[in-house]
Amino acid sequence: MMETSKEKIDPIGLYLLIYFILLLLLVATLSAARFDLGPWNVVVALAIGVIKALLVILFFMHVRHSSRLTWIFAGAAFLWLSLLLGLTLSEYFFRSSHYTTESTAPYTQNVDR
Amino acid sequence: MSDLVAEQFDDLAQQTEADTLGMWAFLATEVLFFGGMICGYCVYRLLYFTAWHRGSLVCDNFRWLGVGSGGWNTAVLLTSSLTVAIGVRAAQLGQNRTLSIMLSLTLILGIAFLAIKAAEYTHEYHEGVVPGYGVFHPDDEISADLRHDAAQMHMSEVVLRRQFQLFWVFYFFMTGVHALHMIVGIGLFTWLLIETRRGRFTPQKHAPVELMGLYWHFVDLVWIFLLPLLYLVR
Amino acid sequence: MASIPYIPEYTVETYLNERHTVASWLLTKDHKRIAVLFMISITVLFAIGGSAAVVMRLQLLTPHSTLVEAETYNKLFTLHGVVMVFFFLVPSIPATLGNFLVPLMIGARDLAFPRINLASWYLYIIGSTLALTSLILGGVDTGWTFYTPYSSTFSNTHVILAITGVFIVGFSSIFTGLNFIVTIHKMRCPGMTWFRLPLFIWSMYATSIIFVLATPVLAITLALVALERILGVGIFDPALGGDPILFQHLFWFYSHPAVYIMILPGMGVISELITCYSRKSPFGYVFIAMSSLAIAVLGFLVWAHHMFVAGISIYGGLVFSMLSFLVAIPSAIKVFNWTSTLYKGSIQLDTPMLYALGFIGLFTIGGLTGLFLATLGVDMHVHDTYFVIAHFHYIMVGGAVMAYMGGLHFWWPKITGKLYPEVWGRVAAAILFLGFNLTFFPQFILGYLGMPRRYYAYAPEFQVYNVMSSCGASILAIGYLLPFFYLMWSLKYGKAAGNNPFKAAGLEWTTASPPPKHNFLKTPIAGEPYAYHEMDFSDV
Amino acid sequence: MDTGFQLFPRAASQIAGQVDALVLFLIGISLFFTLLIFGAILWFIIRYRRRSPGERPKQIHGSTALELTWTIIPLLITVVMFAWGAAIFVKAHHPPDDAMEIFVIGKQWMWKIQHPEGRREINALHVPLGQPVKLTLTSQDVIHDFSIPAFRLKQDVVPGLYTSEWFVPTRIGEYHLFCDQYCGAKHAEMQGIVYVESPADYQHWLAGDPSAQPPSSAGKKLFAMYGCESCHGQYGPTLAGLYGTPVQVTDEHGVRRTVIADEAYLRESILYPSVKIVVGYPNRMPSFKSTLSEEQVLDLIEFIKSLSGAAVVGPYQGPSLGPATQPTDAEPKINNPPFANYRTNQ
Repeated sequence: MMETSKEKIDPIGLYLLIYFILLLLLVATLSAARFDLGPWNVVVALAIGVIKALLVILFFMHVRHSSRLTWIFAGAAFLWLSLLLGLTLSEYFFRSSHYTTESTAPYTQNVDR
Repeated sequence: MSDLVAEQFDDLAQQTEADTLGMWAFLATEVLFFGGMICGYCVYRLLYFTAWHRGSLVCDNFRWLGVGSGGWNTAVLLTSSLTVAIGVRAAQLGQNRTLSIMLSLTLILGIAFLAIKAAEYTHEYHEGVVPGYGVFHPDDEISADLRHDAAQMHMSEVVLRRQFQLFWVFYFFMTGVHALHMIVGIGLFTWLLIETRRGRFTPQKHAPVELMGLYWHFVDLVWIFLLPLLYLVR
Repeated sequence: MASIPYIPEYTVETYLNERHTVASWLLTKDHKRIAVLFMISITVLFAIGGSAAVVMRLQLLTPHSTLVEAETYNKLFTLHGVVMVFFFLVPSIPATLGNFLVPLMIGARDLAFPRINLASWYLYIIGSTLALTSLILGGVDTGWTFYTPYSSTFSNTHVILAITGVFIVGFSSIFTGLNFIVTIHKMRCPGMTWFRLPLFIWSMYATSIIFVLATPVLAITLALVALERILGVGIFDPALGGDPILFQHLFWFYSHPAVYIMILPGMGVISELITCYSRKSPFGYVFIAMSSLAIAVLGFLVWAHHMFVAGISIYGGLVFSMLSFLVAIPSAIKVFNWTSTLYKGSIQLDTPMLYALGFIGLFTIGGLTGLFLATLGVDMHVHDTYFVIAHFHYIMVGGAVMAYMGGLHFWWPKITGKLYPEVWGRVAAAILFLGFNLTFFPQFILGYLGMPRRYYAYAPEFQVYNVMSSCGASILAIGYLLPFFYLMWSLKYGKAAGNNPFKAAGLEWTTASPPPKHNFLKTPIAGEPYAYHEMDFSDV
Repeated sequence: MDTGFQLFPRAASQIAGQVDALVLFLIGISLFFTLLIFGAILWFIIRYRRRSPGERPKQIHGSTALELTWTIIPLLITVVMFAWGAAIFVKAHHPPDDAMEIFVIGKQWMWKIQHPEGRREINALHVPLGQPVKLTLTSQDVIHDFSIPAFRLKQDVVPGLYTSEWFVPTRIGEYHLFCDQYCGAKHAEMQGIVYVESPADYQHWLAGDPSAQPPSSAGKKLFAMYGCESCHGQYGPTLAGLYGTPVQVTDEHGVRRTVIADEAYLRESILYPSVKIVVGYPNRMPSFKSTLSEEQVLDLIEFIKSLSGAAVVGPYQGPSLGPATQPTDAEPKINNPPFANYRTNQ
């Protein structure tokens, strides 16, 4: 929250509206999981998750009328997260089809703890 | 310098901005902290999707009134975010009564979340899927599913069991660290409630309420992503 | 430049003599006292890490020496690695010089969150106590990289204790980073716009970005290793379904930006020293500042060049090799800009300047050998050999420690109000430079000959270079002990330093030394940075 | 091992020369820039030393043109370095098809090396001159690193993963073999010697060891030793001609299915017999998981395969044989179980 001057206070109605939308999106996530969309399941679930996250960040965390600096801080955090996930997963994804030795692990002791 | 503004700041506006920025920087570290776990989770989801799929089905089968516990937890946390947001608004307007009501509601919801989590953990303990020294013996119905998956994927059932155990390692570690953050949040909000009762917060000086609000919303945010990642792997 | 009239420092109350009780030091919220506390604790840790290095160099004098057996040698290099990386290099310049100078240089009374700053020191103390307890109880033999599955399943040493220590000290550096970012954003004095900030502040800002965004990933990775070790579950242990390469990804996601945490503050110090001792404003100020940020950001994209031969895909190798070359460019820009700053300057070779020039020379060699390691074809041969050891010691010891010594000498009058003996300073700098080169240059050749790292015994044909390296190490040890003695000596017998003994530009030189509790008697107005053209050098 | 004053290790493999050429190029570039910087500094500190205490130099704030030059030129140089290095790296990760296959298992503090003809050696590797050799590496415990400085090659040996490297020895002699990835107390003792011999000497050495026999005969001995023939002679399912043929099995929860008896099936039946029971036979086979070592399991499989006379040659595996990428949602490929089409003609 920037200054505590009056005009920055959101009406309670707005919070209730956002809350209602969030519940709707939750129901959407749960019901979307019932259908088998193949690889698209993940995309749908995470997309709804991102929308919910944005709603919480912008309205509940008042980033909507915070300084541009707060936007940068929040954005940087998620950008670095995508850096970590993106580069690591792309490295795993592009590995040539190799064969885990687990099913054929050359171990004399196949530990089964 | 009135005690309102700490000595190293020039005025109240600078102090509030600094506090908010500090909190956001701290939340950035938390995003990366959970991010490390999510990165490990995603790599193993890419490598062992069958086990992840089976694990997610098992952890989603703890249901009440047809809705999985993950769903209930999210609803509880979203409601608590609402009460926190209204509480922060009340603090800004100086309505101490509404603030204390909202804070106590948030506390109740937080404890409800932990209660659901505890019920879920005991349920999973009885299903024998808690990983750790000698505690991992999924009961026969889950083992049968595992054998079926292993046969379908044409891999050794022993290996699939290990991957399945790995899912539960990530499940308990991610939800455990999240629950830890919830417990810290509840502790902070109890302190906030006591301070409100003492009437310490005025429209000028209510920074702790805002900061704790940001923290609570962040913990709710993490759960919003944990739900699809852990419970809805289809 | 609003210059404050010279006040004899003994009459004014300074941060050192305002109160003398132990509580006033242990519970201080003054950033200057916390900096001094850090300086003491960091020196102790540096001594421990250094002594481990000396014993290792003695062991390596002969191919099959029996000074220490294998296990002890493994524990020594782990101790040297953990203490030097996590407990000395990462916090050294930011926590000491950074804590002291950031508020002074931007005209603030203190950091944004003084209590969090004190908490940072306490976390550092708890973390180092835990790490040293693991040393006393029997040491850790996994190497500072804690590679799994050795560290999580096969090592039976005190890994969890050491990991907890490093986990806690990680939060200490997060708090420092947090403090600096908010302070630099919000508490600059009037007139101090972003492009009037001293370059040291730019490097502190870039380092803090890495502190805040990289350290949490290390914390979670070490927590996963500890979890795996306690519960015996297979997160990174392939026998139980885990993937050890995932650990390397998560570990190096922190540890490569961590090496930029170590070098960026050093670069900031060098920018200050070069400009002061050549009385020139920095050549290409904006380019130096922006390359600090570029290093901080690009530093996050290159981590897998530590894993070219670890079993990652060809795609991974190519992408990370290309990105690793990009991150070398900003460092090159800085070196060229420093050298150009010397052009047409009025250069005085005082001790800090010797350290600065030593830094530029050694950092250039370190950076260029980094290009060898980023080249896929060559890394296949020199990975995990003494070539890598020589490369990162050129950057860390030749770079970061040299800059730390230079900064320590340059701001010593401001911190203690006393001048160090100039002649001894130059002698120590020269010894350090010679000892360093004799220690680490032969290791490049050893590395290319194929001598692997972390070997307590080696093939006889490598002995010539190892003997040279060990001799250099003893000279290096003297090079570090000398400053300790004459700096301590200067505390009592050093001449009183005025506000600005070296005629440097910067707000910290406008106030008394040692500065009063709230840094400035009245909030300064910042003018042009590095305004050596306006400065009067008449009373030198 | 001559211990003279060496600057470069001896070059004994096909890429050694190329790597050395690249390194000389890099040394040249580094020397140029080092001399440039050192020279500039020395010249400036002498030419522009402070002559009088009050001296105040003219301020120079920078020149964008100069900045661009020393950004673009290093960028171009690094592109050349990257391309050259990448070329060698890619070449070093694509072995020719006719490469001789050697299987290396890293175990805490020793190298177990197995030649295609069955010859086994510890901490020593005999390779013929001029013949491309492809090593397939895996580890039994922690991460090791199979490094031969004279060949300018190293590759981490990761447990749970098949990694590979290949070379063509070009110079007869004995060269160091080091473990380059820290692996525990005796990491420094995990060394060996690579003997590059003329093809004739190599054949002589290969034939020299009477105990070396093809894995199938070793398997035959194991088959007798562990009493397998007592059941598989009459009561148990016959193994002659079994390999590669479909088998009717019932897995544990009673689902009857046909499975192709490939290596994965044979291996699983040896280590976890109760998982798939051949229709019409009781579930009485004991598990050999704790009694048989990895080599013995491989030998037994070879023996069973020799009973049906089949030897399957696998395709090129690519640079690092890491954990299997599970077919996420795609229909599981029945005819491609991981182990089957990997060559095992030990």
